[in-house]
Amino acid sequence: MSRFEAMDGNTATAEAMRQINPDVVAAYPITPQTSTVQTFSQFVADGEVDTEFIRVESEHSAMAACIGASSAGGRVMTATAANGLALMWEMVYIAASNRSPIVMPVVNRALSGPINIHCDHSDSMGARDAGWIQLYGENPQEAYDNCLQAVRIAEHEDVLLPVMTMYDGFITSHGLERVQIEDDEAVRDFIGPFKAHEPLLDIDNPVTYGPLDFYDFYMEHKRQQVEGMKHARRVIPEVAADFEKRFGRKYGFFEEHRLDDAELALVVLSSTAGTAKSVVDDLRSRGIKVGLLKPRVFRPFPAQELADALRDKAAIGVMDRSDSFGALGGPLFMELSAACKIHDVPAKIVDYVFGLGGRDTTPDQIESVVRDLADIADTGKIKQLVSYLGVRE
Amino acid sequence: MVDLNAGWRDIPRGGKIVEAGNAREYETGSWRAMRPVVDQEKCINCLQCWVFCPDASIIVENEEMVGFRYEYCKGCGICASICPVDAIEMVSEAEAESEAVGAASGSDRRPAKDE
Amino acid sequence: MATELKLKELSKKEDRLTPGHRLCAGCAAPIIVRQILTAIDEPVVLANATGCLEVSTTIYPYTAWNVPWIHTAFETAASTISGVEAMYRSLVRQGKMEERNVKFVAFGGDGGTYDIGIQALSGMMERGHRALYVCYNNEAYMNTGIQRSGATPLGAWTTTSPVGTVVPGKPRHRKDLTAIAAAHDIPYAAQASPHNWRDLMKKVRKAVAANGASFMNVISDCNRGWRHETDQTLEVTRLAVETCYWPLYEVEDGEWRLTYRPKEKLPIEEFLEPQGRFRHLFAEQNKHIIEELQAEVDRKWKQLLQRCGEEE
Amino acid sequence: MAKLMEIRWHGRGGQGVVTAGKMLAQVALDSGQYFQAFPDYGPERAGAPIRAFTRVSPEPIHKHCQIQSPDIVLVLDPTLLEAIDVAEGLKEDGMLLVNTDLPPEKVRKKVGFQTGKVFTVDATKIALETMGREITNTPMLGAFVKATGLLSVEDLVAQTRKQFGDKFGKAVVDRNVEAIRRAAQEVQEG
Repeated sequence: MSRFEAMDGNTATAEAMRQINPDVVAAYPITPQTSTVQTFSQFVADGEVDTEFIRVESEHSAMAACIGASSAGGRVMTATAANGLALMWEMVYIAASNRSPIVMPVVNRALSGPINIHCDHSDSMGARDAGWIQLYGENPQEAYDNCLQAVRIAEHEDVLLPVMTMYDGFITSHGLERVQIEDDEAVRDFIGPFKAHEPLLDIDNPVTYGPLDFYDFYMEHKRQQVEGMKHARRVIPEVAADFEKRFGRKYGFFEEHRLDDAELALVVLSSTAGTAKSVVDDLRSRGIKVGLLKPRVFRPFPAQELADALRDKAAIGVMDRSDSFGALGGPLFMELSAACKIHDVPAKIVDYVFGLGGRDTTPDQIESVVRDLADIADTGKIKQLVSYLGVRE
Repeated sequence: MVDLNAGWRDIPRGGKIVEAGNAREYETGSWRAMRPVVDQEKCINCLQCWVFCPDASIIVENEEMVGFRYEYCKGCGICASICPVDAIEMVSEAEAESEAVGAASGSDRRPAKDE
Repeated sequence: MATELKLKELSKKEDRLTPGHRLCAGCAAPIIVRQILTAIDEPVVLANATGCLEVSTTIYPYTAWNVPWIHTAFETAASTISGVEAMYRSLVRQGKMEERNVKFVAFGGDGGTYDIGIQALSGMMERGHRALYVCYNNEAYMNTGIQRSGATPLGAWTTTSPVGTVVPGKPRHRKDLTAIAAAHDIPYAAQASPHNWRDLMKKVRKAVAANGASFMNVISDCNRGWRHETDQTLEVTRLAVETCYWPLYEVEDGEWRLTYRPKEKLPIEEFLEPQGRFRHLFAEQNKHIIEELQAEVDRKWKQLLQRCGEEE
Repeated sequence: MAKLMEIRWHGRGGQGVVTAGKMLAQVALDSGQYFQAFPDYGPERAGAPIRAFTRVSPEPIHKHCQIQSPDIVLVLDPTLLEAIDVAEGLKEDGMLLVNTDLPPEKVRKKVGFQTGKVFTVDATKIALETMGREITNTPMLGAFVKATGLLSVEDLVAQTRKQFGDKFGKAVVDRNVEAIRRAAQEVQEG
C-alpha cells in the first residue's frame, strides 16, 4: 500500500533512492542537495539498501566513479547541484557518450558567481547539450515520481542514456509537502531488474571502454546518441503510461493547466509553474482566458507536441529561470520559439527571465506577465522581447 | 575483422570495442628502419629480450626464443642492447630486404637446437 | 599456485597487452604494463588515465587490450577504478556475481597522477578501494609533446620549461609522490623500475594482495622526451637506480624497506649524461644545477636510508 | 478549515522553529490536510533571527512563492519584538501569537498591530517548568492549535507522541505533552 508522508524534495528523493536500491552510489554533498546524501547515508548505515556507497572527494570523482561503476555492469545513481554539476562537467558528457544509464537528481541552484545557494536553473540548463535526458519536477511528489521513472527511461534497451531529474533548490528540496510514497515492492516491480550491456566485469569477454575515437568513427558514435534521444521520445510516454497504470499519477512531456481554451499561455518550469497555476485560476475567475503549460521533459525537447499545444494561442509568455547571456533570450524561450517557428505556430512569444539566485517570484509578477500578453494579443505588437521580472532598475 | 567503413547502426554503442586484442590486426612492423636478427648459436634462451620487448614481438615456444614477430616489431633495438650474450644484431631493413637472407632473417622458426 | 617468477614460466602466459599497439618504438610504458600484467595470475580489470598508454593502445576500432579496460578522462583513473571496484564488491556481496578474486589496476602517467589526478588518487587511497594504482612516470607530459610536470626534475628541458637565455630548464625539484602515497597509510606503496623486472613483479604481487589501496611509482623512460636512442631505455632507467635518483623501495604496512641497494652509488652525471634533456646542464654556467641535483639526490637518499633503517 | 492559511514563524536559530513548522505539517497530514512547510534559508547560524513558513489548506496547494502577507504570525522568542517588525505584511484580520510574559494588549501596542487578533502565552516559563529547558516550540504549537482552532489539541498530542516516541524516552514525551496542554490552557487573547 502506498502511504502519505510529509516530506521535502530531498527526503522524497532519498526515499526513491532507497527503493531503487542502486548497486553503487557515488556522491558528494552540496547545498541544497546535502540532505539527500545524508539521508541515503543513514539508509546505508542501517542496512536498508544493498548499495555500495562511495563517499568521493569531489563531484568530478563522483561522476567518474559512476561511469566506472555503470560500465562495470550495475545500477548507479548520484545527485548534485550547481557548482557540483559544473565541477563534474567533463564527466557529465562522458557519461552520456559512454551510454551509461546513470540517474542523477539535480537540485537546481544558481551557478556562481557571486556565490549563491538558492534556486535558479542556470546549472542544469547549462548542461542541456551534454547528452542527458532532462526531467523537471514541480514539487516533492514529482521529484520522487521523476526519479523512479528516470531509472526505467535511462535503462531502456533502446535509450541507454543518463537522466537528470531536476527540482528547485530550497523551494522543493527543503519544502515539506504531502508526498505519496509507493510500496517498496511495487516500486521494484515497476523498475525491474538491471540488465547490463557488455559489462566491463565480464572477465571472459573483455571489453574496451572509452577508446580514442577520431574523425573516422566519432560522428557515428554521436549519431548513435541522437538515436538514443529519438527513442527516448517514445519511451518517456511509455514509461509514464505504465507509471500511471500502477500508481495513478499522470505524466507526459508537459502538463497543461486550463490551456485548452486559453488565448494567452504561460510556459514555465518547476515550482514556479505551481504559483502560476494559482494565478491562472485567479485570473480565470476574473474572466481572463489564460492557461499554463509546464514542461517536464526538456531533453529530448518535444518540439512538435509543444507547438501543437500552443498552436491556437494569441500570445505566449515564456518564463526562464536562467539566462543565456548574449543570446536571444533564456534557453526555454529560444527552444520554444524555434519549435513554434518550425511548426508554424503564429503566436507572438515573449520571454521573462525571473527568479535568479532564488529571487522570489510573486503572483503579482506573474499576473503582470499575463497583462503584457493580453496587450500583445490586443495590439499584435511586442514592446519588449525579453524582460527581467522583479529586477530593481 | 574490423570494418573501417561500418555505419552507425553496425557498431556497438558508446564506443565500446568488443573484440579484445584486435589491435593484432594492425601491423606496426612497417614502422621499422632496423630489424633485429638473432644468432641462434649464441642465444642462451635467457628470455631477457622477451620480458623487455615493448611490442610483445619476441616469439617464445617451449621456453625457447625462436624469433621475432616482424609484423609488429618496431625495431627499437632494446632486445639487441640488453642481450647478455650479444646474440641479437640490428641490421637495416634495406640491407635485410636486398640480401633477402632467409636463413638469417629469423622470422621463421629456427630449427631445433643441437643438444 | 602462483606462476614462478621465472621468465621461462612467465613466457607461457598469454599477452594481456597485445602487439599492434602504437606506442613509440622503445617506449618503456608497454614494457612496464606487460611485466605488471604478466606478474598477476588472477583476472584483472584495468582503468587508464588519458595519456600515451591510453591513446596508443585503443585507437578505435582497435584495442590492444585482452582484458577488460576502461578509460574515462585524464584525471580519473583512480576515481573510475574506484567505481568499477565498488560495483564488483556490490555485485559479489549481493550474490549477483561470482567472486573470482579479480584484481583492479589503474594506470596513469605522471601528468594524470602527480598533477591533475592527484586528488582522485588521494581519494581512492583514503577510501581504501582494493585497487593498485600504477604511475608510469616519464617525468613530463609526453603525450602532448613533452611539457613539464610535477615529476620533472630540476634543470630538465621540456617544452614548457625550455632552456632559454635566462632560465636553464625547470627551476624546481620534482615532488616525492611515492612518499605522498605512503603518507596515506595505505597497506602498500613502492617504487620500481622495469629494468629490474623481478623486483617490479614481486612488488606487483604484494600490491595486488594488499587489503586496500596500493600504489606503485614506476620510472618509465621516454626516449622522445628524454632525448636518447630508442635502444637505451633500460640502460637509462638502470642508471636512475644506480645513481639513487630512483631508489627501489617499498612501504609495507608502514614499514619502509630498500629492495635494492647499489653496490656503489654512481654520481648523478651518469644518469644525466646520456639524456639530451639534461645536455645544457653540462655547460659551465649551469654546472651548479648538477650540484644541486646531486645534493637533492643525496638528501633524499639519506632520508630514505633512515626511513628504511639502513646504515649510510 | 475553509481555506488556505499562510503562517509565518519567527525565532532564533537553534530554537526549533523549523521543527515546529514540520510538526505542524505532520499534524496537518494526519488530519487529511494539504500543507507546505519551508524555511527561509540564509547563511545565519545559531542565534540569528530566522523565519519559517507554513501553508495549510483542505485543497492541494500549488503556490510556491514565499509568504508575503501571512494570516498568522508566531513569535517563538520574546526578544525578537525589539529586534524586528514581526507584524510586517500580516493581514489586517490576521492573528499574532507571541511567546511573552506580557499581556496581549501590551504586545498589540508594542508591535503596532491594531486590527486583528493578538494572543500571548509564556511558553518560555511553561517550557522551563515542564521540560526544564527553554524549548518553546512544543508549547507554542499547543497555544497555536488552541488559539486558531485549525487543528485539535489532541491531534497535536498524538502527533507529538508519534514523532518523539521513537527518538526520546516516555518521560521526555510526557513532558512535551504536558507543555502543549498547559500552553493550550494558558494562552490569552486580547
